[in-house]
Amino acid sequence: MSIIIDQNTNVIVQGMTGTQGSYHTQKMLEYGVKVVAGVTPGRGGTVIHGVPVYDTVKEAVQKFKVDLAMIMVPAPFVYAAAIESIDNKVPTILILTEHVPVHDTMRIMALAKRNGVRVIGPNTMGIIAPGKAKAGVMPVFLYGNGGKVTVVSRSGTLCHESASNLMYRGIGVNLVMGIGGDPIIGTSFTDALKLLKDDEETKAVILIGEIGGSREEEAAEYLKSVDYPKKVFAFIAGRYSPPGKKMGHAGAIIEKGVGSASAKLEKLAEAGVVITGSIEDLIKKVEDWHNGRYPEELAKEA
Amino acid sequence: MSIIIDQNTNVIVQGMTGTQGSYHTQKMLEYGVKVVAGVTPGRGGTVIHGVPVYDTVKEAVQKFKVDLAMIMVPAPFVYAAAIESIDNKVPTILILTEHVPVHDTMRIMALAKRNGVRVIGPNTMGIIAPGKAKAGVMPVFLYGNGGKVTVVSRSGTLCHESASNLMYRGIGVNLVMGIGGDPIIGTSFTDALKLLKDDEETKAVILIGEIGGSREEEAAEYLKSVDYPKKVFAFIAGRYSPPGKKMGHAGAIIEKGVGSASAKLEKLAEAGVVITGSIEDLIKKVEDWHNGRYPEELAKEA
Amino acid sequence: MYLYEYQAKKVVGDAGIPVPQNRLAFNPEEARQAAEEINKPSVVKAQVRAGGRGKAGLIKLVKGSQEAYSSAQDIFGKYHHGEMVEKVLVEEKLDIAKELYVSVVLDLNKAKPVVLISAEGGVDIEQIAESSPEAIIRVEVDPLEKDTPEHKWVEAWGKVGLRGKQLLKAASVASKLLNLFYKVDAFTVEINPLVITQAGDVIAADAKVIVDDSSLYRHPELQSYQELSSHPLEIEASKAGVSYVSISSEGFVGIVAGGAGLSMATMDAVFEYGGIPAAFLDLGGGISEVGMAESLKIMLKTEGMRGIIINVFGGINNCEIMAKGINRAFQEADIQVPIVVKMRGHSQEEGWAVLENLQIPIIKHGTTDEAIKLLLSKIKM
Amino acid sequence: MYLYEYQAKKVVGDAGIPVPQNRLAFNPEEARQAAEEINKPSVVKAQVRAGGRGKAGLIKLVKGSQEAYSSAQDIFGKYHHGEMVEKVLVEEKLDIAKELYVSVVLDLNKAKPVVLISAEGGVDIEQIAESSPEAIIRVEVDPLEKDTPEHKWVEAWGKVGLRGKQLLKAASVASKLLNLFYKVDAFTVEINPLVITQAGDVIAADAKVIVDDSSLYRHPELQSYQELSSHPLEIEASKAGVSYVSISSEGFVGIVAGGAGLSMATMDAVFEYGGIPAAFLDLGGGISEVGMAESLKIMLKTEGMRGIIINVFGGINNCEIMAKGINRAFQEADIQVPIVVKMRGHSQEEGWAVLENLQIPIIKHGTTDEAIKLLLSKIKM
Repeated sequence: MSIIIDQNTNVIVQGMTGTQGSYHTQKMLEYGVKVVAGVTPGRGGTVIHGVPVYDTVKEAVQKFKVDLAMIMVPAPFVYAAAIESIDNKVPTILILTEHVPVHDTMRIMALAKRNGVRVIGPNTMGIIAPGKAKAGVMPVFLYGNGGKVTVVSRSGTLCHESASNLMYRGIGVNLVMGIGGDPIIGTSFTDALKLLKDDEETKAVILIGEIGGSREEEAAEYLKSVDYPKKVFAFIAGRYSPPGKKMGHAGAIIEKGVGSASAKLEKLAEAGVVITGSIEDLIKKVEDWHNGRYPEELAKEA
Repeated sequence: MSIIIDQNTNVIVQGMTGTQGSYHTQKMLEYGVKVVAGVTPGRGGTVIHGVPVYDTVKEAVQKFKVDLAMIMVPAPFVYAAAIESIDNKVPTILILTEHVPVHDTMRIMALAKRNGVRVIGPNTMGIIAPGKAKAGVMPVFLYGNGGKVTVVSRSGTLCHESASNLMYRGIGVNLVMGIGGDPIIGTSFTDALKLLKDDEETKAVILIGEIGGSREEEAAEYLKSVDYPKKVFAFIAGRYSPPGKKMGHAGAIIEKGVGSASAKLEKLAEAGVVITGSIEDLIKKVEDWHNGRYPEELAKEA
Repeated sequence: MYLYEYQAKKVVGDAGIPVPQNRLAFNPEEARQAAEEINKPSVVKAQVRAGGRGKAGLIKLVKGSQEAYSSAQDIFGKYHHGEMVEKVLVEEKLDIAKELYVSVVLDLNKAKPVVLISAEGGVDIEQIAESSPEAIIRVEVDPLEKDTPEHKWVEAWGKVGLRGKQLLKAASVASKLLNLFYKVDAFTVEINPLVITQAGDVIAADAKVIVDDSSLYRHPELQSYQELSSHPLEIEASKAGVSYVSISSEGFVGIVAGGAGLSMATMDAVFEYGGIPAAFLDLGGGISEVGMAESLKIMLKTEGMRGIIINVFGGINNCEIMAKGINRAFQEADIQVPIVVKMRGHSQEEGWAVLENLQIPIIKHGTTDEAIKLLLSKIKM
Repeated sequence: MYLYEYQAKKVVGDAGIPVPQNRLAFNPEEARQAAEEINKPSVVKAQVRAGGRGKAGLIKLVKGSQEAYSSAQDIFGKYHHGEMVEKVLVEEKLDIAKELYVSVVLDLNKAKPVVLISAEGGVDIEQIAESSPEAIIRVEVDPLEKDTPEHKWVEAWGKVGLRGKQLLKAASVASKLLNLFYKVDAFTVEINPLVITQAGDVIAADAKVIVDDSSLYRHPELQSYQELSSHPLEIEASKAGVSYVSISSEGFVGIVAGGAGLSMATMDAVFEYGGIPAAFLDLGGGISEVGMAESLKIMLKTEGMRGIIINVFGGINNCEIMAKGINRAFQEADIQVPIVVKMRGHSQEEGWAVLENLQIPIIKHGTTDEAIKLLLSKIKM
């Protein structure tokens, strides 16, 4: 069993009737994911790729055990969609949408906490347990069929980049989680590390951070405070970014020197994390570790 | 020990610096009540009748163990005053002010419930344990020095009326509680009956209701559902009130036949309550019961 | 405060809920012009507060402006539950496909708003509540929640059979109605019927709004809707900050009391001992000497009144001040009717001393019943 | 979006917080008129976004309108952290008795607003936070609470020594500032200093407001404050729905990438291998064929640019569509610089087929580093 998602996870898609929702539902069904229902208010009764669409999450949870709600509605509707799933106690809510107003996310998080619901995102590519299941937009053939390494990343495209390059070198990943590029996110690096701490399938964790914010520093603090049982690698994108420039998404702003790449890498190194200077460097260092620890597996897969 | 208030109850007065607040603080001090502090934002440092005034409830609770907050601020400020005491976990909050917006009371009640705080009122004369202590505006010499009967009333002036007339006939009261005349109140007849159920000092309870609402019916339901160990008497004011007329305070409206005096009395009679048709009738029936049960006491006191 | 339909529709429309095109008219000619402007088959509706207007012939369908004129002429000046029709609302007639019901009411015992939703609109909802309670969906709302949980209304309307665009439109109405409920400090906001038209629009065909008088100080936009009583003594009392209620034209006893409970108990006792109250006046809390004098003088003007019971306590009020007010009224007015005062409480000794100078009977101890019996015996003398 | 002082003061003033009397001026003559209207000793303040205006001589005290004219003349056209002064705010000078500090900031890790209150205003609050952290009161707020808990601000200001009327006025400012924070979807609303004047008034002498760009769709009142970049290619990109950032005037590599993380990692790699990025363009999600072609054509216009890396994934985007967009750009523009494409993901086979027709190098597997090294080698050839 993987963390959060595997072959047995029942998924609903909020916004399945949209172009993106419909396309990625199809991709998930092709991958064997149990997409049990779609939810779009006002579109109840529709069927998309054989999956029934309901007006409310309540109808979906009355008909199926729902483990995960994937939200792909336009940003102005994310708040309503998320609190509906929270209200219906769906255990995990994955918000893919970007440009969600940050105050909406703030309130979603407060409600989720009050109701014991996990939120991942917003602004994430989703989560994949390669060879088992996925909820998100990632092209599955870049992710292989499982392994011993888990990737946790603020950036979706850097998930694709790192997972595919590991695969090309014969190193399998067992879980890749986009935690989202927004200023406020539901599951932080620290939360992810806590989840993975006792996960037997995970032997190493790759953290892919970005400049801005203090999520990476917070993770370093956590790693320092426990005897973390896995090998941890880290790459921080944006170390050459000019200060004050906004690099695409809101999370990636260097403000007043807080959250610079060098500060983050320093803290992570202090916490025993293997820090890396580029994607190439990251892949290389993971490869070296892997060759040392699991040479036979590498030989077999290569 | 009495319910809610006695000689050992530490009271703060929110709005002590106002004319009414100052006057009734003095009356309470004269009665021996432990008024430990006043609270008026912006008036911190003032001293009223020897009692220190603070800017915040927090300062008061840091200096004293506070059992009860009596609120006598103008209606527009009641909400802020009440949530301040709730936030500081004062166990009982007594709101004397009338004309408090009902939505404010609604939110005060929701917050009080969440924080485990008891609210009495709004729009009440307060509560008195004769001979021991009082928090409110009642003239103490109309209430005697204690006894076996407890009065619970929506109307303040009917508290004065019933307690004084009982006293004139030699029947003592041990507690008189104005629960307030507003549409939403913090402590209902049912709540009061539950509090008094196991109170050893209370041998009989007088409920003084009014037309409108369904608090009396609710109390009848409660009394039916338990084996209530005390004698209960009831009087409902307004049985001759013309339908649709608003009789002074907002609670007393007969709307669509719901909450008429006859309906209330019928339900109470079904629950084993001694119902009465006038104040005179009420006093007479309590007197008969008292003479039968406690003749020696009556002889002694008379 | 119970808003007239035209006021409620304004408030509901301002909250973003679609309402029919409408115009208020104060006479038949204005009704004619209104119908002309609307330029569609219309309805002329008397603006009175009591229900049952349809059965009373106070709602008329009209095809054109001339018919609007004549229908309005029929309606103006009629009485409905004691209220004269002084205004009519002229409103476009809706092509009704379906009638729904939605309201937000304040549950006083639970101290929270409850949203009621039903597909059985256009009829008396209390009858539906009795005959088929399952046809009404009740949604309790946490008054501390900042946001309207939109999906709850989709769920509720879905349960009673709505689908597609109408489901979304009806959900939006429920959501906006809850916001309105909070915004205007309402006891009740009700739309019955909420009409689905043949064209698929969702429109509030009628609206009932009751707001909390205690909150009016923070709603300047609603203060203009407050209508002064048409009773001259009620107006006078309101200006003096006390509350005068005229009871019966056959009444002959005037009641001046402090507090609603005591006022009502006093009235009950008057009836009980064979008297008929003409009016009662509730002094409320914090009455001044002048206020007390004014109150008594207002009561003295009550037609048919042949005696006054003053039944007060010095609690939040003060006996000495009230007694001085009574004294002032005796100086300023020519008092010919018997007056009995029952008074005790704070500063009672000082108060009694003032009253004793006036040589009027004072019940110092004893019950309201005693005071009433004394007054009635004096009136009969 | 970071509001200019004059915009922030408008927003803060509209929220009911007192601000000094002020006028915006676009040239020295307007500054003169503004000072004349204000008719008090005034301050002329350059409207630029970066801090440290005082030290840079961009804030000037003036006694009269003539002095306002000459001070404005000095300030207009100056550069401050790369921004030219094009507007000045002329504002009445306050008689300062005390300077306080209050702000509401969004704590991203705790996901809740935090109100910061201090009696040490008028200076850099971060210095205070380091030197005497106990001088700053932090009040965390539950974002689900409907109401501002007024007493918390009385408590906080009381702790830092305020009393009496000033305590109430400062508490009211904090309360209104929190409401404003919610109302405008802010990351930060800050008043530093909050001035207590000699007359005892409490006035926001400066104001800083940063709002969330993602929320602007629901704030029509703030949309007019959005200032388009002055960079022509940034404007063009913004119109095409993508985000172009000019990096260095010495740069010679153009980066077209999908996603902020990959964009930044690509830029890092360019620097790492000895290149200098001229600009980068983030395609974002859901890019169309036309959008892709436009993006490439915009990048081609970058001055000094001698080669382009296109680093994209078919995830939320689609490789075939992006490849067609590249193809379209090749048809519509005269492309003379080397271009390396690294592309894989959804519909990669179809995408690669299109690109192969263009005979440009495609990195199908391998890292960003490989692609950059290849491009740099081609640029150097």
